[in-house]
Amino acid sequence: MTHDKEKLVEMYTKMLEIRFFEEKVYELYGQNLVPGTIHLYAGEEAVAVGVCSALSREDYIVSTHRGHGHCIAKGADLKKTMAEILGKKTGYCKGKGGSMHIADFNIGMLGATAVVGAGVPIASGAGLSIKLRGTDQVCACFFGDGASNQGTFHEGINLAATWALPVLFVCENNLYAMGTRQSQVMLIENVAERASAYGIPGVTVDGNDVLAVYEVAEEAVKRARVGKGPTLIECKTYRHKGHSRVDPATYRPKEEVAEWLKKDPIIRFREQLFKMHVLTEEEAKEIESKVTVAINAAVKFALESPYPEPEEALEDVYA
Amino acid sequence: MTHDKEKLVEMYTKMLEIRFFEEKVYELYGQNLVPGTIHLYAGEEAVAVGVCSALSREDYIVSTHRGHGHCIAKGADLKKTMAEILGKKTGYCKGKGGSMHIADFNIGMLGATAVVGAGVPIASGAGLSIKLRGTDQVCACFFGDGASNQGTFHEGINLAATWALPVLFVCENNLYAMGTRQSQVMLIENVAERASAYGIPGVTVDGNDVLAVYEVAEEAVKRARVGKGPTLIECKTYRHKGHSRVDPATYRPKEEVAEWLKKDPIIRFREQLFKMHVLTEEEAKEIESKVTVAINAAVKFALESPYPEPEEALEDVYA
Amino acid sequence: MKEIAYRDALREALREEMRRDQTVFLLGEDIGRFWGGAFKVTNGLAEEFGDERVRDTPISESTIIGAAVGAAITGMRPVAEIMFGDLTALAMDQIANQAAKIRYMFGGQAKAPMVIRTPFGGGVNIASHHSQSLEAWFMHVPGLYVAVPSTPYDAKGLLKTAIRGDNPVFFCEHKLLYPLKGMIPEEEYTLPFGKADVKREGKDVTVFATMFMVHQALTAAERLSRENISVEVIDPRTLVPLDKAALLASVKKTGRIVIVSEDCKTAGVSAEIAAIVAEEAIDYLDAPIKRVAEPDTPIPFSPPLEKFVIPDENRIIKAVKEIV
Amino acid sequence: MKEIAYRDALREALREEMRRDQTVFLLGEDIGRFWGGAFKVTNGLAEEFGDERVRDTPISESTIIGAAVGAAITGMRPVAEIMFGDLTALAMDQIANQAAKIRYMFGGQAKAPMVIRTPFGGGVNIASHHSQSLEAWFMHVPGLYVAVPSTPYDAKGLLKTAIRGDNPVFFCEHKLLYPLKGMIPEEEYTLPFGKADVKREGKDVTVFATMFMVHQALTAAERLSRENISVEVIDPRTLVPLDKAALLASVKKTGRIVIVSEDCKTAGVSAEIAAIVAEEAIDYLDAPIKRVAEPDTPIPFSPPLEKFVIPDENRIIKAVKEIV
Ligand SMILES: Cc1ncc(C[n+]2csc(CCOP(=O)(O)OP(=O)(O)O)c2C)c(N)n1
Ligand SMILES: Cc1ncc(C[n+]2csc(CCOP(=O)(O)OP(=O)(O)O)c2C)c(N)n1
Ligand SMILES: [Mg+2]
Ligand SMILES: [Mg+2]
Repeated sequence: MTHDKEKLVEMYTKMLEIRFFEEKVYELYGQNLVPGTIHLYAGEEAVAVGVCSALSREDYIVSTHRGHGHCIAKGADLKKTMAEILGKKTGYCKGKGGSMHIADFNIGMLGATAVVGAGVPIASGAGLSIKLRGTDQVCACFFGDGASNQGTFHEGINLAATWALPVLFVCENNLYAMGTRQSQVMLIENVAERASAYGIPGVTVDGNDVLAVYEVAEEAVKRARVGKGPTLIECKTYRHKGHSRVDPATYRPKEEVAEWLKKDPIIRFREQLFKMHVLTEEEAKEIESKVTVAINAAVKFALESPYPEPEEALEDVYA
Repeated sequence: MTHDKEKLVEMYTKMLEIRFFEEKVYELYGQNLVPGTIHLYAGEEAVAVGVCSALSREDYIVSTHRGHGHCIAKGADLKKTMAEILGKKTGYCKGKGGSMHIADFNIGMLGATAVVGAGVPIASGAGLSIKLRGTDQVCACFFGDGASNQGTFHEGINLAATWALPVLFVCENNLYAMGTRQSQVMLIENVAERASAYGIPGVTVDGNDVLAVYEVAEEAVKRARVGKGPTLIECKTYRHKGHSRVDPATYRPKEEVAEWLKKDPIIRFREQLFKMHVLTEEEAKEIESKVTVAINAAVKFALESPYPEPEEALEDVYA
Repeated sequence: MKEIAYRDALREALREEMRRDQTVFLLGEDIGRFWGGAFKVTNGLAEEFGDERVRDTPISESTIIGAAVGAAITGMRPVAEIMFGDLTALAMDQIANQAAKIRYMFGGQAKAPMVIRTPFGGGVNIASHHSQSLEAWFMHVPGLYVAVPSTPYDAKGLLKTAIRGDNPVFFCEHKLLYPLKGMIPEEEYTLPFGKADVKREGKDVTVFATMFMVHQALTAAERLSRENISVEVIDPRTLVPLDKAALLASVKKTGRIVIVSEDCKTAGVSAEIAAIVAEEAIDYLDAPIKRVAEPDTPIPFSPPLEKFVIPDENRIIKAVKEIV
Repeated sequence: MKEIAYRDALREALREEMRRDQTVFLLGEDIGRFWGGAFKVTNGLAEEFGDERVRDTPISESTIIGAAVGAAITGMRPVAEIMFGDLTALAMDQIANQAAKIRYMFGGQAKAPMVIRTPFGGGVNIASHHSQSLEAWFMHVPGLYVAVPSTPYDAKGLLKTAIRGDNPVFFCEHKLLYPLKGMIPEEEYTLPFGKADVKREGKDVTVFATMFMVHQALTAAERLSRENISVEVIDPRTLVPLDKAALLASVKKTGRIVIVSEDCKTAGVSAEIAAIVAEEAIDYLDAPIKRVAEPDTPIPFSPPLEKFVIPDENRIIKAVKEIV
């Protein structure tokens, strides 16, 4: 476990950025300023931040439909992220991708695919590329509990296992795939148990404990960098909101929701940091206002940015 | 284990039928009488016969590109099988399917798919149909070690597990997928270990020991019939010939081949039957000649049968 | 007659067929009691028919179809939902190589009476992985039927026929059509496959359109009528089998055709329709064939971009005017 | 110049590009030292370049392509082999939704320089799951290029271009062409995409054909020449991008076109070509457009059946005679 204060504060700040960012997206959506649909990451911040804190800028991540948090954790620009979600020309993908297809290749964020599970083989391919190029990068691949029932999960992890590719397969188990409970679609309790089918380590970790996630990820990164191959990491977590913005999530028992809200990863981490004397109440307040300012600036930037010109739709099909 | 003499002799006879059938197909191919390609089952007879002996006529099987043995073990007509392989109008599929697409829906042989792994979800679907119709049938799904790396394996078995469908997933692990050794494409030694990813029993059995296979299959059938769901059964076996008729199989070490030839399931079973006093040398000879006659009749029937008329190609697209 | 939304018409078809025939059942992701289908088509059916006949599946598209195939060839009549049409790509082998070919390969021994329902189309800003129209892929697969209902009336009648038939049917729906209302009879009815519907009669030019584009075509026709251009709007209702006779009859009457389809132009639905006319009615044509389709790009997210790529009444009007 | 078989020409392209560029590598089932590819295209390459750059994969088509995508967007140039074209259906999502769209969705940030090689076509009696020609599916996917070489010369030149380019290329090969011999230069060369080749000049009728059908068309043309019918055979060499100019120029010259394609007729390659001509050169046509393609059936196994469905020179001759 890291005791580097700067790092811990940075992790906390990132988590807060994600949370505040998502709250703004939620709000803007309600004002009809976000086209299409959105899948909020609020509640799952410890996963993205825990994992990405174990990565360097050169490392890769592969993301999903629920990708805002991954982006921010990997170091994406808040303005360009928000602008993309609002469909603006100044967004990461010039408005072509939107919430479900954000990417920033400059920071190794290889993009979000909205086809559930499709990122798994792509991550293995990035791992293969690393191996062939002989760098010491790694690739972290995020996906959900639901995604672990896709054929690509099986094939992609098996490939990475067999070829000892430097990949972290990070299952964000938030107990539901849309309205479907995990227990409705698989008999096992821990997705990480599936690792044994590929002869690789599988670890289940409290996904609302950012330091626990960080530790597990760090260990997996270490293995990966020395050629020992992939790890399957399952992070048990919970989304605070419905699956997408319009989902009231009535399929979740109220008590369950209440219980998980108590386990809020940000509150928990803050308490921990207080206890560790890494953070004071005052510093925490400061961070909060700093983050608020940054998010507000992102919103302003995004709102003021122009939409792309219609004809730009014809660009970027081919290189 | 069964000690019913009639049953044991029938199993032995079926195994012999398959072996002699395959030898004839091999020979006919050499004489340019078999169009296309063929994948011989010789050496793996104990799997199909062991499993199918635990099934009743009403039960289903789903087969593969290496399907002659499955057909015969399930009780298919030798003549119609041979005629199909030769592309004749009198074949099971009127010449439309050939070696890789034989089927006999009258005996619950739901057909061979030549897309490796594609049969797995289809078998789960048959299991679902059984469950919904409320019969006590089961479905056995054959596939190879190579197929177990397909996404369909993962998805299909997970579905059957979750819904407790009456399916036997029978992996014929003959150590190779074409020229690719199992160890080149997965880290685990036993495909059956993958069962734990779905929360179902996985059993590895000597696939050249027909009684062992039978026992395991019988147990799995029992579970399935009472609604306890699927079992993954891995049968370690070996194909005597190359992958397809034109493959010299030089990628297999000579010693390995020699060793496995010693484990010939038919010779082994015959010795066992002698020891059990179920069969005498004389009776064995008798069976051999009976089978030879049957196979020769099948060949004669197939050779003398007409090819379909060209225009028949246009039939059977839609019901 | 009664007024009903497209999604409700589909649900009525499912409900009536499930009541009529115990072998009909549904499977798909989130179609059951907790969600009722991403577009609410199956809403309430789990409550009526139980979780056994309205089955929530894992996110395993290939196996949703594969399981439907296995059930269909052993006596059931599954109706599988793929949540978004784009995701049929994941099940392409099971659809094109298994479901569609199983009858033929086995020499007619088997039948696979199953329906694959899925929504296509753009217009709701959900970008490249959730907005495509891929009917053309499935038209190119012999052994499948392809239905493309544009109204509640067609949707219900065709879906009932699809469920009762003995062939696999690829049943296309459209996101923007779900809330659309229209009249249907109180009493039971079905609609035949391979029978086009003249959605508007006209004499100067034929506009062939499907799904959501039928409505764009009708709007265009209405506007053009004010300029004294008489447009005939033909809706094939099923692309396979295709009512060639109706198509050719209309072209022979008007001498002109604009083909409108909400898919990428190259090798899309409009290509096949154009080819048929060019093969079989070229002598009746007084002008080049016109295709109105999406440019060859993925569907972009941002509203102005998406609006630019999806054909609309203005593009139809422009195309018509170029040839009349 | 030297004589070389199509499969060997492909291998030369792979070898030269692998020598030239360390980022080029191969992956696929049984392409390595133990088998050398089901059709021996990669034979010997593992020995020269090692198992790291010529990678035998598990039987996981979707992941073969997915891994290629991941490698391509991070600096490599993978050439993936799918053992049979029919099996691309298993990888349809990775091909059509990921590889093809990754650049566009991400606003041009990424490129996916990768090649998917696969054999199509019938003629060797291996039935419905190993004999299809599915080029049309991929033409309908913006973001992909589609190459269709018919000769060793084209095969080598196009494959080198495909590997060097920055876009995903769906590279079609043909089982019956692998042993076919032809002349190629000793020295290095590449061929541009989007440039058709007039395989035979003529003036009475244009025959547009691809892959193995080019050779059937040439045989037909030779036979027709004896009856004083002058046939121009156009081979587009890439379907995307398509050399429309060459196609239209030929049609404008001859006034007649027969489109030959070894795929199911409905919504196949021939549909798009016919549609282009009907849109852009209809005034030059002196006769209906003719399509020669497979009937809408899966490919049957038995030799007389298979022979019946695959277009041959006789069907081409018949079609030509119907319009000249
Ligand atoms: C292959 C595929 N199937 C279905 C969908 C529709 N869909 C989008 S998100 C989702 C649920 C995903 O669940 P999970 O993997 O657990 O991720 P979560 O949303 O919980 O983060 C579904 C079914 C899709 N986008 N892709
Ligand atoms: C999906 C798919 N990929 C590749 C092939 C080509 N192919 C046919 S059999 C085979 C090997 C299959 O190996 P395995 O599953 O172990 O079965 P076996 O042949 O050993 O019985 C391959 C690669 C195919 N038919 N289908
Ligand atoms: Mg989830
Ligand atoms: Mg094997």
